[in-house]
Amino acid sequence: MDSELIHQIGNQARDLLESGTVKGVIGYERASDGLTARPFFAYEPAAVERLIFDETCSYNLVKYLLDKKDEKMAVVVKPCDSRTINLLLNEEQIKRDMVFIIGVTCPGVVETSWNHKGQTLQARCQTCQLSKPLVYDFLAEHEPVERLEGELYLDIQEMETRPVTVRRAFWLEQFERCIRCYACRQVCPGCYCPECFAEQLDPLWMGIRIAPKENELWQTIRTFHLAGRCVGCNECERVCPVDIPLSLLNRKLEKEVKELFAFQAGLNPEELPPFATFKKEEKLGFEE
Amino acid sequence: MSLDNPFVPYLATLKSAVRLTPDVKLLRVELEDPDIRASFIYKPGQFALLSAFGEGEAPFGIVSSPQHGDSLEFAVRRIGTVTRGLHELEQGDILGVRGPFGNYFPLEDYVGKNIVIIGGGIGMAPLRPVVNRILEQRDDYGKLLIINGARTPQDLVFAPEFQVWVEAPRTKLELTVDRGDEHWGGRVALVPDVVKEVAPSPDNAIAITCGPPIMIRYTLAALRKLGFKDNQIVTTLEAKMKCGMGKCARCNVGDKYVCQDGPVFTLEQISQFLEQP
Amino acid sequence: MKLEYQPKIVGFLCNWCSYAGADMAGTSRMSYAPNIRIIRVPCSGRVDPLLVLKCFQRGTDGVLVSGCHPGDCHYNEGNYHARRRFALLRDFLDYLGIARERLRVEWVSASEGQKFAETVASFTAELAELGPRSES
Amino acid sequence: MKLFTSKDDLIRWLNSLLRERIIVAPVRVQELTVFQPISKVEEIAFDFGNTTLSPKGWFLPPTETLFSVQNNDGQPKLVPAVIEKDAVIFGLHPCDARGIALMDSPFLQEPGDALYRERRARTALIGLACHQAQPECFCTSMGSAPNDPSHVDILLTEVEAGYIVQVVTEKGERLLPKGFVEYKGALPTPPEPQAIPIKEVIPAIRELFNNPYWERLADRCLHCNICAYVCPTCYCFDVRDYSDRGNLERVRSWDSCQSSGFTRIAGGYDLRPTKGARLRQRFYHKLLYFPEQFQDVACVGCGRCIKACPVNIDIREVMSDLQQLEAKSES
Repeated sequence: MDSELIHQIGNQARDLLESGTVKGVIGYERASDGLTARPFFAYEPAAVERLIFDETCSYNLVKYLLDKKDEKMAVVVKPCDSRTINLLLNEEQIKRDMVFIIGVTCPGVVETSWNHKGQTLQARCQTCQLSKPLVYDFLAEHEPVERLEGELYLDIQEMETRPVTVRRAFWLEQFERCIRCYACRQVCPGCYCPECFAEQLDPLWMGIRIAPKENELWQTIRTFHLAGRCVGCNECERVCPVDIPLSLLNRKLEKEVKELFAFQAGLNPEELPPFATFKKEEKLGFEE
Repeated sequence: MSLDNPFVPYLATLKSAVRLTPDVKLLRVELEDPDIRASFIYKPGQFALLSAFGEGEAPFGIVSSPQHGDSLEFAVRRIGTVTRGLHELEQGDILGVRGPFGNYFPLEDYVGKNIVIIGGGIGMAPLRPVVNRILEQRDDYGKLLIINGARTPQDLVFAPEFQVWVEAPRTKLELTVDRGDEHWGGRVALVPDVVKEVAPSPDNAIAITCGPPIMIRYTLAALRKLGFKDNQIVTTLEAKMKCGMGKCARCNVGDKYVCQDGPVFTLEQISQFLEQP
Repeated sequence: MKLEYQPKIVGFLCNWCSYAGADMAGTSRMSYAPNIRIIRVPCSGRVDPLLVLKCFQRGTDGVLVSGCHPGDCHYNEGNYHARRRFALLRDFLDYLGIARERLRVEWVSASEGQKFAETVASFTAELAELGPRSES
Repeated sequence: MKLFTSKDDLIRWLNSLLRERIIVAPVRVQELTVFQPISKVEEIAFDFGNTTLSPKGWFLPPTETLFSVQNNDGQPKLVPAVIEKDAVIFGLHPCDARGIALMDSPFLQEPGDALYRERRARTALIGLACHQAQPECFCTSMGSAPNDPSHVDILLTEVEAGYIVQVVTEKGERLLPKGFVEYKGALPTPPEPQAIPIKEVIPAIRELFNNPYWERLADRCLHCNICAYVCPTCYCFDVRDYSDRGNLERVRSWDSCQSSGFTRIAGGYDLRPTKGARLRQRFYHKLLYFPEQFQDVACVGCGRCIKACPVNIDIREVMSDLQQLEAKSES
């Protein structure tokens, strides 16, 4: 735990609350296991004492801004999370002047679950390209953070080389486990439709059965709706109670979108996302 | 609804479907099995779950009066998928019925009292058997005031029956709409405002109300202001239901299950659990 | 055995070009495989991935999405959007084990009855070659 | 009656049971341990803390057909689903058995839930006492214990060289093979899970219905369905029709009071429209409404929700918060 970093976050949060600049500060506090972190909403200056920051703070707190559109909030944002800010600005889900971004430099986070703290950095951190948030109002930084260069898509490429029938069997086995708790959707900052297709009754897309075919429809469309929008925070995979490797789905589309459309979500709040635009001259593998 | 599996509905035939308003139909259904028909005993205020097979099941108040023959009547407003399925049924088609469920208006306890009925839109449906019952046993009750509102004159669900209502002794019918049309010479006002304007006396009175949630909220406030105590105000609640038997744990308001403890409640029973406006 | 297997195809055809092209194939009495069931849509850009997924979920062997040639969209740019969408969806379905050959996108104009007939014929042959989907 | 069996004999017994009935047992799937029907006794995981999902799914499956609608010369005919095979759930811990006993209250209460009742009647429970308490466990505070035989038909307790077999019910006795010898020794001392104060929660909670606490707690809650789905006593379900290529069925699936459409009716009105109201419902149902209806608190202290909640909403912490809030409001 970097006490200097926490000190800076806490001071900034206290100032914002005491001055009335924001209604609340969304940060991290210690979880009930005394070991890992959990999201924390501080509304009073005294509550900032509870704020922490360390390698267990993997939550992407930007999601919570979607619930707090009417009040100005401050939010603690890691470099990776800042892409989510850009995504939501791009999609006009949040207003820049309604958010105070407490950026924080981050040496990476580890895999955690309740009462368990992993030893190694999360896979996404091992290839993280951002040394500081892309957007912030205040930056809490301490030691400079080194970036590692790694191969981004080794696991995806490995999957691609398997025969199509093997992939089919693999995915059906994964989808069979799905209990449709929708935690993947609920935690996802890109999932904010007022009515999800999964719950629409008219037209009825997805049947009530919690069964492989319906689950496949769910996971396929969920992922596809995030094509060119997923910022790779990997919260969905972290929260999945039955360990479905969702990053293998999300990052496949991330890779394809990069290759086909040269686009990465959340890097630039002004850039049009791939499905909002097109190039007349592109063929994309279809004969004319 | 077999004894073995309470989720399996009784089969019933649609005897007739009469359009009451642009989006409400009165469905008259008859249970197929004569034994079940004979044993399907219900009271004003109780409800049944109707199935449009392929679409699903939803709860509806039984709007017929128990003593009026073998058919059951339901006023169904087309608003979602199940009600669409029910609206699309034709005479002679089969549908499913489970019930009767829930409690009922304790009309025997109201003998000798003045009754104020306040219904809005399709919320008038569960109150219709109450009106009919009081009219049939007119001498048992004091004054009867009916305040019935709807969005437009066309949406007054039981308009064909108004004549009978107003001609009954010691009975007054106050109609109101949110928006009139060229033929409407009556009141254009919101139901809670009509309650305030007509100002029924709370003395020896019971107010029974049903309607859209926003109307209910302001009507309750208006009644309280007129001096009605929470135990003099009776309402019947609508909730999403999947079983009708207190098993699916969905329709509770506080610790009361609408399907079993309700749908009829006094305000006294539920006020602490109503969401604060 | 392969001869007996008749793949089922669902075709989403745009109202302005490809549906008319299919019509042209019919009125010109061109014969093509009877394996396709046609759904007319206003534009290839209207074809939601959900519709395609739903077809595969319910046991379809192949899905054809067909619209106006790029540049000829009745709504100017619907098919450009469709092109991006289905380029990505085809890759993704393949990754999930629904072979890329099972989703075909063809640009067919109102005058290309011949092309439509050939498309259906070759798609049917290709699907027959692939055989039934394992799980349906 | 206390008997003893070696592990080898236990395996032999399970093999003979498997020949005539379904055995549902903890099986390791990747990192998870889940209850599922086994095809070989070797699949059973004997050593596990708590399974990822509770065994409730055997009685209230994530999805099941209630009846199918068949077309009989143009007239619909409703064919109720039936349960055809006997089963044994092997290896459930006492807390999970108590969870099943708690689910009995709503489902067996008249009119009984036919499918549940049938499965319950045709399923025997062979429990496995816990030899270790997990950090998230608090069963002893919720009326159970790591070695509680109350709600199983047979309870096994692992000791050196084998298992002590406690036969609890006649149903259990009928399952027993010949040849298990009597066990004369004492039962091993059970582990001690964390104790939490619970008595004062129930009276406290009623007063806190409109407390802002719930909206604050809901700030963090994602309103996913994990807590409800891993819980051995959560039994909310949804019922809808399902059709696939001409087959029409009425289907029941798990649902959760946390999902946004749970109480929303056609037309859009929602009885519990806010996140706070939904989250409050979860705890009120467990700690107040369920006990009012059926005596017991609808929590067995297995701790699964604590472990699985993505944002660490810890029911023990909630109970302690409620007591503090109530104490504060009284003083």
